Amino acid sequence: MTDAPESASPDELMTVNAARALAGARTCFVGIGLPSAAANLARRTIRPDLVLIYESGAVGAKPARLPLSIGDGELAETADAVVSVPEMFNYWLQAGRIDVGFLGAAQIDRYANINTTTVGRGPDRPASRLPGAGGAPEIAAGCGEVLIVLRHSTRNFVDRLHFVTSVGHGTGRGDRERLGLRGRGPVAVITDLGVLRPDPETAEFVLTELHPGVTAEQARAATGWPLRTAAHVGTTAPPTAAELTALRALTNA
Amino acid sequence: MTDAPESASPDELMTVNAARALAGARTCFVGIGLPSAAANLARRTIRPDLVLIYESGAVGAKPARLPLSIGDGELAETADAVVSVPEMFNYWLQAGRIDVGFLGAAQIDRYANINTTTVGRGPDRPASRLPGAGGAPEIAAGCGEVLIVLRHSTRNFVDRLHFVTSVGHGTGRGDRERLGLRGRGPVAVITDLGVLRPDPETAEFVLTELHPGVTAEQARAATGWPLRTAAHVGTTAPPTAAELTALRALTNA
Amino acid sequence: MIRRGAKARAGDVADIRPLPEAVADLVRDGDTVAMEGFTHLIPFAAAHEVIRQGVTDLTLARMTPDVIYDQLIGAGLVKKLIFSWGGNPGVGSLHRFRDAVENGWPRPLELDEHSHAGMANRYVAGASGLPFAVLRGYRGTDLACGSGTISTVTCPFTGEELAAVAALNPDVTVIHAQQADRDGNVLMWGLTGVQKEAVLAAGRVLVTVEEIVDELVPRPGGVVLPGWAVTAVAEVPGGAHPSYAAGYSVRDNDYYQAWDPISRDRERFTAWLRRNVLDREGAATR
Amino acid sequence: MIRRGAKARAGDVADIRPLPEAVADLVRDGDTVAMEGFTHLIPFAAAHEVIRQGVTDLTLARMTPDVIYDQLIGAGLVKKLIFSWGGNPGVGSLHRFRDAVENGWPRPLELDEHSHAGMANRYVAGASGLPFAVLRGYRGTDLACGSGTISTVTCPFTGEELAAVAALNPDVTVIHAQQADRDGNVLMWGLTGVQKEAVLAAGRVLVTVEEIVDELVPRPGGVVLPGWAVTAVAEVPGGAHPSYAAGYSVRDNDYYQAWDPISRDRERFTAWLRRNVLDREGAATR
Repeated sequence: MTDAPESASPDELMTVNAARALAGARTCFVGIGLPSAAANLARRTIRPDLVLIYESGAVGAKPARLPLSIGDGELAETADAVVSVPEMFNYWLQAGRIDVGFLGAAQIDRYANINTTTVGRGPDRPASRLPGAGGAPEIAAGCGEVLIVLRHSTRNFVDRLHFVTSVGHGTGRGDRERLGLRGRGPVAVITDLGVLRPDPETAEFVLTELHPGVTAEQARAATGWPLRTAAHVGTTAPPTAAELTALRALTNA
Repeated sequence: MTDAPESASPDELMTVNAARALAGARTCFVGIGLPSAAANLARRTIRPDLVLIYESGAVGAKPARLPLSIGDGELAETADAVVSVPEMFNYWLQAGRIDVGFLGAAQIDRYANINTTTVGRGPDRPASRLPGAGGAPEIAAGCGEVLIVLRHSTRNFVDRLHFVTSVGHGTGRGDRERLGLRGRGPVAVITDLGVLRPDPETAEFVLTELHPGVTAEQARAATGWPLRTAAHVGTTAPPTAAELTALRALTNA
Repeated sequence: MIRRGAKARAGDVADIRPLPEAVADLVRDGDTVAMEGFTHLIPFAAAHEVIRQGVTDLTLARMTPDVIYDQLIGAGLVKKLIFSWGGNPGVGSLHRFRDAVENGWPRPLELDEHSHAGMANRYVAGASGLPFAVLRGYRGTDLACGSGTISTVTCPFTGEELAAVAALNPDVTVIHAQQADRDGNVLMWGLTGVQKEAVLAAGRVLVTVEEIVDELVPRPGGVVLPGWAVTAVAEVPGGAHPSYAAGYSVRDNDYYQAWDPISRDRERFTAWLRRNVLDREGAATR
Repeated sequence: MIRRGAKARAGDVADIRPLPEAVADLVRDGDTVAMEGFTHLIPFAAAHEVIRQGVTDLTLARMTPDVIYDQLIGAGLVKKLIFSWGGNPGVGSLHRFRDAVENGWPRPLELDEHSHAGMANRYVAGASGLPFAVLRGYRGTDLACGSGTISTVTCPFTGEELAAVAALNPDVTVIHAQQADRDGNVLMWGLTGVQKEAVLAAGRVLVTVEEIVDELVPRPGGVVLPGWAVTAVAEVPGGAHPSYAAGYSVRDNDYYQAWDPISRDRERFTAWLRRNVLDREGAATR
């Protein structure tokens, strides 16, 4: 197997690394968009047995192409089981049965709290309305652990959220336990520049890996809080040809 | 259509009249045993469209023969819908969607409260253990109205229940409202001697009809409390040949 | 006039009737209306009939308000939205929804906002005849702040504090399904979302179906709603378009993509609405 | 040794193994065990294996303890019963159950007694990861008196008082189903009662099946339990007898009738148990 062609885009680096983060997962609750692309890529590469769970009711979906929405017919047709939406949230998610919740976000802060509700645009303009919570608050609360994938920019990585839609690590280590949230919370934020992981002591997300060719300075410049770096910042392995081929087949299908 | 043969047994009179009590019902939550026989007879005679609902999960069961248990396979096979047991109790029964709950009983008192849990046998013997509540407490609480069918004897019709498993009219008119029970409660007790109905003022069950050939004295002697009689005590119409034929086909099938 | 709610009485079966008549009868000014469907089986034709009839001052409930609610909101018929995720799936924002929230056009839109888990459990409580439901939810989020339909309860056994959400009982629920028989029994399959709960929570129920059939044939994943739990059925082939009905149609993804530029502009939207909904009746009448 | 509960982790799939080995591994002295099935799909073979292995001091949970629990109780393995209706369906009393309650033979039997609605909701709470469930129930009855698992909660929106029941989370749930595939995915159909909830509420799950098949074919009314939510599967054809498995067998009503006189008499029961369960292994091993 050869290394990837040089043309791997930042988005592709993000998705490939997001897929790799599922190497240890048996079951994944999949948000639509980037998380769904990453989880489907994982099924085609590193984790063929990964059980994909979509909030629309599909348990063990095996779509041949990337679904446009979480309610695509193929999800139901290829699922091991189709359940009602209340059953999905109560019996499967809330009970703590799912290993990994995979979320996107409009904004996150340094503790990987998520805002998908509303964003301020300055004093003269009304706040910008986003889609809202969807399944994210309880995915973030109840899955064994949480992965977040989003593009890196100061618009997305902000010092202070306008609205907390879903709790990551709250105001720091120990906050999840105080709130009675049962899962371990976010363990990685995978971006088009690199990977952030929580500091073991404080739960503040720090830069732990950069994609090939990206500098820590670039990551800091794209982050709305003073981004700290881990003692050793690694470099993510370049996408393999197999990964890129699978990803492109998936997104172009 | 001719009148019934003279051989109609007291049990047959009971079941035929219990079936007739369903003339105005669209949906019936059916207990096993005598209620099931009556409800299935109603479907074959007076109320062909009656929707039979069994707590095992069958909505709209149309069994060809009398089921021995509430979980007979034919109930599921002939049902309009099969639902889980929690759904049955929460969405269908508790929500107040069912017209008539049809119950049997081990013991009732004058307000048609029901005991199916435990019965005293005197100071020297342990109380006799009965099967318990089953679905009855919530059937009695939540159906639009309740019919009760059981054989008439001083063992069954008692002055005071050893244990209140399911509430009829509690300690009298107004008690159901005080308890927050939403259905109207028991409207008739059909026995092998006749029919008792609640006094409009007090909700105490009084004798309103006797089967042909039965005397009020016989009914009083078979009742463990001083049974009152309505101002006018009617006589139930004798079973028609069609009713008896249908009943016998059902029970001998 | 049909007047029937969850507590159906003897003799009631679902009436099979033309969509305009059913909408006129069941959906009324000021109602709380749920049109459910999780991407699949969204009752677009019924919503368009509501727009044509100008039923207004509606409180709309729906887990995933998408293009169908964007159209109702843009038409000025909606005063309040009860929801958990409002977007154009796979495309982006709902611009009519945003314009109403951000700028009050064509009228202000009040929001009662939840998570999916909260909304699903609100319908469950409604379908169960309970005033509220319990869930592990909302802890630490800003969603609970100021909402009159999110609170807490304490477990009487463990002392643990949990979230409580108020039951949601729409005046009328509208869904689309694949089939009904002549008694109004309804059969749907595929992703059936929260539709059973939304139906059983409602006072009145309107179901549009792809097809009226002589007999409903049991099938894998099939969900049956008995006719006595449904108020009216209307046969509307393609009534879910641009959403889809598994076994009958596929999702018209191009429509959802095309909606984005149409809905970004008030004038373009208004012209679209007139041409494609207000001045058009054929699709919905049979 | 398999040690797996509801929180399955990567790499886990249900093991397919012989029944004696699965019972030895999953069902332990002192456990709370649910063997569910509403007349249909009752896991008799697994219960007989529990009796043969003498697993004891059990707390048994079940909505409808029938002949299967009468046998376990009579065998002296049960210290407590959590239930809502204990009878021989269509026949009459459970005499071993009565003898234990009324006379303490062969040992006293503690009871935690509910209505069906209460039991069903206890499993629902257990399956949902909640400590309790809310229902309209028990009001005015003597069932609530003295039970540690029935209480009340007040609706934070309406002030109404409702019943609360404690979650039921068995250490192990045992069910019988029609089929499993080689990955341990389970398919059952027909009346499936409260089995999904009992499975998802449990720490360990043992499923006996009529047949291991190469592929599970979706079918009307089919309920699938993914292999990763099941601890072990054992192939036991006829494992529900004298109960039945729709599509494979019919209910042996004669057996239920015959049980009445056998179970009325302690000596006759003891002889029956020795001959038909303790000294017999063939049916359960493959």
